[in-house]
Amino acid sequence: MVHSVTARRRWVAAIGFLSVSALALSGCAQSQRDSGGGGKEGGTLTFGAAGAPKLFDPFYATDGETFRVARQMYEGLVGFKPGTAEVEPALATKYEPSADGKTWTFTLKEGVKFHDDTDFNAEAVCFNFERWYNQKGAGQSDAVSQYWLDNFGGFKDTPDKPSLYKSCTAKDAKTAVIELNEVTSQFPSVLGFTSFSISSPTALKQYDADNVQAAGDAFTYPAYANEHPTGTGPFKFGKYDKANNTVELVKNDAYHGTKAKLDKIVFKIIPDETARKQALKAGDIDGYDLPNAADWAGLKTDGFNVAIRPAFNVFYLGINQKNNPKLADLKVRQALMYAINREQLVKSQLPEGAKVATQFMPDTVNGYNKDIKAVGYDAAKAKSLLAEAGATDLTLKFYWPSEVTRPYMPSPKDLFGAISGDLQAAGIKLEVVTKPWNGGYLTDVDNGIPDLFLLGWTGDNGTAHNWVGTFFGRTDNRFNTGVSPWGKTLADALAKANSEPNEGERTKQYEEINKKIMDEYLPAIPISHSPPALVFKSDVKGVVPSPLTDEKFGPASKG
Amino acid sequence: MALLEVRDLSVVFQRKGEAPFHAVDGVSFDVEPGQTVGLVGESGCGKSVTSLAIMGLLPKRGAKVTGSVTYDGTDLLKLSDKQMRDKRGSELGMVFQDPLSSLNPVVPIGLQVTEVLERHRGMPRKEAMIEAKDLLDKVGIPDPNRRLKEYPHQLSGGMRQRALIAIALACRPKLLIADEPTTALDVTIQAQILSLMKELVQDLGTALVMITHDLGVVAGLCDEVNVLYGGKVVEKAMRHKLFAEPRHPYTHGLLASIPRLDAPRGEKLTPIKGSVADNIPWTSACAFAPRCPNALDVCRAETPAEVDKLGRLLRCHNPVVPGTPAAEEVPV
Amino acid sequence: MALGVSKKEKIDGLAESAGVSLAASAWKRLRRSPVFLIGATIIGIFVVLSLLSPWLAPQDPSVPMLIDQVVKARNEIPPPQPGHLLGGDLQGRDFFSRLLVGSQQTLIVGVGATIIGLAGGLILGTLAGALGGWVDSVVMRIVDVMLSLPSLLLAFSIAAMFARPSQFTVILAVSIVQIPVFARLLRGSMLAQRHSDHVLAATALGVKKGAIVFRHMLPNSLSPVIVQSTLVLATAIIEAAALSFLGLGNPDDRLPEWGQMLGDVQNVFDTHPHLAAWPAVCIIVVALGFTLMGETLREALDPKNRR
Amino acid sequence: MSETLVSVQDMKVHFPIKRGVFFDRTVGYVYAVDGVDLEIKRGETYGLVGESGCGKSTLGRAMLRLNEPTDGKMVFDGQDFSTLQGEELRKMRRRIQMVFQDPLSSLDPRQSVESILVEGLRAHGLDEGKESTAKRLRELLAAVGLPASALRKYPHEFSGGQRQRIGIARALALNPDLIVADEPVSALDVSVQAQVVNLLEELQEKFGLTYLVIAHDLAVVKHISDRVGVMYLGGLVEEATSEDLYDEPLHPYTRALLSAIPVPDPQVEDRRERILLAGDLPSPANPPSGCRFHTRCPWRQETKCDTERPALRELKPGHKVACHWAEQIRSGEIQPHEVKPVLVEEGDGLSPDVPLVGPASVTEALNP
Amino acid sequence: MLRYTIRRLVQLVGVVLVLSMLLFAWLRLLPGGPVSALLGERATPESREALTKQLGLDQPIFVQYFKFLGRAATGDFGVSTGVQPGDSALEIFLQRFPATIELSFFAILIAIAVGVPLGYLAAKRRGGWFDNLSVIGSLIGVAVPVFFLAYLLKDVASSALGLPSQGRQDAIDATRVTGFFTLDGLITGEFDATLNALEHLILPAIALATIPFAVIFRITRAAVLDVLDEDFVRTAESKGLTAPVIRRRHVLRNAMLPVVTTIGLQTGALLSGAVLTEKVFSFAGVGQALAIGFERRDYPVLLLLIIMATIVYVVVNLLVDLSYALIDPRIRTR
Repeated sequence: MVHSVTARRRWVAAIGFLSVSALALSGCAQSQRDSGGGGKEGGTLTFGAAGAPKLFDPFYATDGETFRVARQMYEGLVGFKPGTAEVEPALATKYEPSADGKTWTFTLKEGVKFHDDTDFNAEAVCFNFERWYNQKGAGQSDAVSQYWLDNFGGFKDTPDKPSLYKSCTAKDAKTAVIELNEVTSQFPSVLGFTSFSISSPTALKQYDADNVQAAGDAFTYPAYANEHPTGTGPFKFGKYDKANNTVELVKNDAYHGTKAKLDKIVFKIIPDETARKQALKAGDIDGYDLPNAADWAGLKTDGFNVAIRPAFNVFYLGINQKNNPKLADLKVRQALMYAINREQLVKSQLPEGAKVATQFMPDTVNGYNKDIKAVGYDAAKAKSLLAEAGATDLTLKFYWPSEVTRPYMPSPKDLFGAISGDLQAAGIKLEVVTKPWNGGYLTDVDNGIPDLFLLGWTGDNGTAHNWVGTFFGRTDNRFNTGVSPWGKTLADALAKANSEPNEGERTKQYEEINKKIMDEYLPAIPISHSPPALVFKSDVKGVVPSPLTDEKFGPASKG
Repeated sequence: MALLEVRDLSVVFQRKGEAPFHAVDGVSFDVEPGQTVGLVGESGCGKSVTSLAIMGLLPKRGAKVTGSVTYDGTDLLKLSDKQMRDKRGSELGMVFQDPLSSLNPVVPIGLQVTEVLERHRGMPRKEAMIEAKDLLDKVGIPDPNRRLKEYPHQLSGGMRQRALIAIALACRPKLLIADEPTTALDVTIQAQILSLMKELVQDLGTALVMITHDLGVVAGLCDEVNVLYGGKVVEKAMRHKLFAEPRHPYTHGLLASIPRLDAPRGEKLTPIKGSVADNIPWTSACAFAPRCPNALDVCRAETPAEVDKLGRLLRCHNPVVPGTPAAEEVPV
Repeated sequence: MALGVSKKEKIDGLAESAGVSLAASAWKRLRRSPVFLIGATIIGIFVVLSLLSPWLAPQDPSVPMLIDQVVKARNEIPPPQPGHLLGGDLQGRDFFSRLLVGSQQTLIVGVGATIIGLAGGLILGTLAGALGGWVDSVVMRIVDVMLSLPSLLLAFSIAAMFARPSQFTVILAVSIVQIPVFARLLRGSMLAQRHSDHVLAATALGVKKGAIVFRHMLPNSLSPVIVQSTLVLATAIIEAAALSFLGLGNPDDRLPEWGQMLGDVQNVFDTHPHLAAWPAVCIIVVALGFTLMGETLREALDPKNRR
Repeated sequence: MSETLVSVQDMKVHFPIKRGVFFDRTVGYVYAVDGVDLEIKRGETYGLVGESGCGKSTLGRAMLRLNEPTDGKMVFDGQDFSTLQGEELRKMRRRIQMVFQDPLSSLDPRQSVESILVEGLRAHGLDEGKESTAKRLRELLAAVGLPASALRKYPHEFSGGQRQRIGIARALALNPDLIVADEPVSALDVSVQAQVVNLLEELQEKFGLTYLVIAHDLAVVKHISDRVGVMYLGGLVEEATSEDLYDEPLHPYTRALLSAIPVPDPQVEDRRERILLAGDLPSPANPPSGCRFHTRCPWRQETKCDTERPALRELKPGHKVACHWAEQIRSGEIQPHEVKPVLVEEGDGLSPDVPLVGPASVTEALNP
Repeated sequence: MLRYTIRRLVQLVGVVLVLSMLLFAWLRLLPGGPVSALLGERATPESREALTKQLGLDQPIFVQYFKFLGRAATGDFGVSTGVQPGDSALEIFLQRFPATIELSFFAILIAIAVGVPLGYLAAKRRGGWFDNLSVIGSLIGVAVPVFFLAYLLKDVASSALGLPSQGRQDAIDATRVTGFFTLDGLITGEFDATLNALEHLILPAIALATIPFAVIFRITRAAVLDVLDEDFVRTAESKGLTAPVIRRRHVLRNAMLPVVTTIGLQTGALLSGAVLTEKVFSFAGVGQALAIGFERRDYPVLLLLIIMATIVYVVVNLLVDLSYALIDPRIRTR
């Protein structure tokens, strides 16, 4: 099959050559893959993507498919060490905070050029920061500038919503100074997010990059985001062929670092998971993301390389204390923890490499407390705890989402099945509600309607704040921790830790918080960390699976 | 020699798991060239099945036809399917009861006429069209050129029946079988059609088998009349003789039960009691016995034989004595 | 036209003994039909199984008792073993028991959808057929709108519109689609009845309008509706499976239903085909049973087919 | 005895023909009944005769308010029946009953004979008790010549003649004054027709009924009726006692009609002169101007016939005719001449027999 | 006929308006929707509220609807939130429509090519073993869930026959002119592209064809049986016409009337089946978009595609009605 395709392509190329002139107007696409290339240099990598990228401007991006494409074309001031969540220099060779932790000086790499051949320098950096800070109208929307809002807060014209960012000064061509309004543990690691990649100021201006419009129930984006993404990365934008559902990136020959080995990357959009698997087996693609855990073994047997990412997520059983007063009782919450056979669940339902969660973050995050031991399964203990709390007749409204898979939750139904089985065995009655993820589940969970719910989190970076801070940093969260007196205590402690400039001290504070969360508060029950994977053909080398799904195809090679 | 000799024709319908049903039970009659023969009887007497059997139009499966139908020296029942097809439409024509359902609704009248000409007379379409126009003209369809292009639903009932007659006579058959050709029509139209048929049959010298339940139609049209009951001919005679002196109680009863236009008002009708449903099988009795005012014990014990006497054929143990009025019977 | 045969039938009919209603004579014809008997047997077994299944099932279908044998990571599920005839499903529940108990939910879906569709159709159809005039117009426009989408697609759309999918929403989605079909069927025959001589006769007798509708028009219009119901039973079961396949079915699978069992295992179709094959075969057999019954019923009740 | 029971005055039934692009509007009418006057005396039998499509059945149904008449009224026993509404109308229906053509379709196939017969009684509160009702049913069955065992049977178990007897019993059950019999024997076998005709006559004598018999078979009508009205295209063309009508038909159409009916007597048949009408009945949606019959009339004259619609006038006592030239034709002054048939356009779907309700589209019709 | 056509088209506009109104209202009243789709699990109550306001989702529903209509008039039916996030719904439809037409065309072709002759034969041999077998076969065909059959074809038949099990995926490198892959190859002379496209079509088309086949088969059989019983067939026999003439001119031409209607209805309804089949075969057509749309609750796309499906269905049925008039003079002359 592969052979015939190859043979055919040459033949088509000949014919296509003749017909090109005649069909110039039809916008025809020529053979997009050239399988003639061999060795480590050159070649085309075709990657099966689950969805189409929404756009190519990373700043406005919110989803993984978009980031995957963008991160091949862009770089930020800092990056993450391949395969870890640790920050390392990228476009900035060096960065230092001031003593108060509010002023950061970035020393920039020299000789870097954007894809449009303009220079990368401190001015470009500040131009980017100012662009982000100066978003207007639809650009301020949560759905558009989500990462800025989450990490930097408000914008210049939103005085009621202060921003972390204060100013950016280009001291000289290779030195940019960024001032912040307060101290946060997140900085500068947030700058490693693909969202905060540096774009070419020229291109931004030329293609009207900030012109985002809310239209009906969605947003429309300017030419920059759709057709002219211009970064500094090892690949340049090729084209987005909507008819064939492919995105094509080409090698940036003027890259400042180690140049890409591949000539081209083609992201081929195959929404159906099974279809991706079959496309891989048929040789139509060289790899794809998020293979079904059940297929890992089979894929390995077939000679494919299943690259398991370090688990960088947490799956938890959410508890909402608001509606059922019994749930405000620690004993009841602990009973739930004892009742669930997490060991069993991890073994039977989760992919290879999954672990029982002892706390709300994986061990690769700063502030992870090694001393916390997972509570073992003990149904008898659960029952006795319930009895102690006078909650033998407990009926809970248990929500679980349909029509979704998440890296931490590969099959919500199966996970629910296992958990609900355990809870019922402990004598807890369940009133089960299922709603589509995007059809009411999230809304209901946010509105505090369920008593128990299944949810999780995939980390953005290695700071503890990105985890526990997100969950419990405020009291009106999904768990309604404000109902219990400790809710406020916890939120305050988290805020304090986040603004602690000293890293060692910060880590210690987080470790303590984690211990308290598990021993004294237990606002929800962490269940597992499960690793997502990528799969490649055996001849694809050089892609390092990242806990942040921050895989760069620059070093990759084929053949 | 007669043009058509039907001898001991029987048709048995056999369905899986059910008792066989004798629709036609040993019917015999002759048709001389140019002669008009009537088959009269009520629904279920087997007259239509007889005509279909003669034409070879009964379903192959489920209907068993025995006896012989000799047409011009050949037994039609022994002919192959192909040979029979050659005869039908060319030498044997047939006109059916319901002119609307008997014409193909989606094929223009013209084609329905020409196809038979093409088939049997080997005419090319163009020539056949001209012939068809003449035929329509001949059967009294006004503006035939236009009608050729029209579809059956665009014609009135009378016109449709005329078209059917044109089709049946297109190849000048020697024998025409008309199965209740006027039952679906109004009386004034019926009169038109009957007079047309009479005329055409005379002109072409075609022999006609007229199947009807209407004794009035038979009285005006047929040379010889066969009265059928329960699948058997019960009485056969030339029409004047039959109507003047009906001898079979059934024929007699039928005539007495029909209101006549020329009868003085107030004259009571004499119905035949019961209905066809009261029939008993011919096997060991007279089928008419339960309804017969003349019935004797023998009628219920013995199948009456066919007796041919003085040009009248009669199947009855106790015929009506000429001149007696019909017996008054209490209903049911 | 099989002339003499139809006449013979008429005569046969008259010879029948006293007091045989139309339904009784239809039943008589049905009883002789081997196809009907096959269908009826299938359905009989299905109904009995579904009613008794909670007692017949060797295991509790909702308890993941074999979960220790499930290893997602290696795509392993419990194999057949003593006490578990067909092994376990993806969550370690006894597959055989789930199949058995699944018959009950399947029956509920089929019967539920049919009843709701029938009830809606009966109301609309009776209104339109009995009252005529503008009521008829309004009802038929509603029906037109509903019929301007292919029915399965309409069912999908309706199912997608429920905020909280459940067994009930599945039943509703499948049944709403049937409402216009029933309504039009009923309206058609009611209209025919309206102009029939026996309704005229009742009117001439001075029988009240309501009595005419409910004593004459409705009962005489029901045959096609009954036939359709039987066929809808089959359709509902198949469509429920399609809904599950699209993720629009009942997400709660503690009480199994065949369509759901089939729709839910699409990702392991190639590795554990038996998980799909068993419910599929069950669905096919039962749907076939209903269809056979419906088709033979149609033949028995259709006056045209009495030959 | 000669008191008038029913008086129909200028009765019209026009069925609208509706079509349109956006909304249905009426683009024409089928003039099924177009101005009919007639009177029926108590105790007599009035025969209404005509070919299919002449409007005789529509007239009968309009009189019973089974079709709403467009215009005109019917006075029944001194009461204006045409204006009654609701319950009053329903109550009044007891006195006017109908016997239908097709005995099978006019009986609800799902009801036993008993419930068919009881229904009318119940509707009018005559169902006074088990005993009396049972007695009444037995009487009815006896009157129409059916055994009491028929009660438990269903219509399809009877023969055609027996079914018609049931239909008659149903009508009789309410002790009506008038029975409208619409083609009561045309669906029956010849040998059975006479049974029903005789039964109708017997019942008339026994219960003093008044009949309106509608039929296309002039022989039957003549046999049973005291007076006969002949209809052509929605209007009465002639009315006379049945002897008169046969002895001296005055309208050309009646003459043609009479001459067309075959008589089961070869001697009569051989002698008869037939008046063959040319062409077919014109469409009632587009009736000819003037005298409706002029397109087919062998006595048609240059003047008047195609412009002026002749009124029904009494030519001799009790004998009315609607023809401009009746006297001249009678005296032989005008001789028949040949008529060229006029094309009749069918197929516009406007036949009055076809109810004007149907599926909105072909797909609807075929896709239950 | 013209009057009838106009009338039906006007009705269609009405139906589409009513349907769009109902769909729009319902979709808006549902929880979740665009806001959830855009924000996901990172949503906070504030961000939800802000986005709701920003998108104008807090306005009265009829205001939203009229705005929607206004945008729709310019071809803007909103942007996909789940199928191809960020792409305009109309674009998604236009891009995928040819694929579904192609698939449906071949499916209905198969269904007709097999169903009609088989139906005729079964009717001719009524009651025989061939008839009984094919009737039972067609009943089973209807009883098998489409997607199950599709999986069987995909997983079992594809490897047995050596046919591709994925629809429209790896045929990317041919020249594209019309969007109809089979046609493109013929136009550009890349005949192997057509062959390749056909290979990819076969299995999905067979899966999609089963139900139309079963229905067409049975209607053909019933129609032929009915026609065989008609008086005019007996008339034709009485004319001594040859069997082929009777079959063609008298039996089939009349039997075609209901069959054509059925073919039309089935063609219109193919989209339902396509949702399932295209999902199984990852066939990038409208059906797949619908399937993903349902799964991911992509309301803008669903709204447009459902309306388009309605239009297609109604128009196909209208065409059938019109073609019916072509065949049947009784309707033509009305």
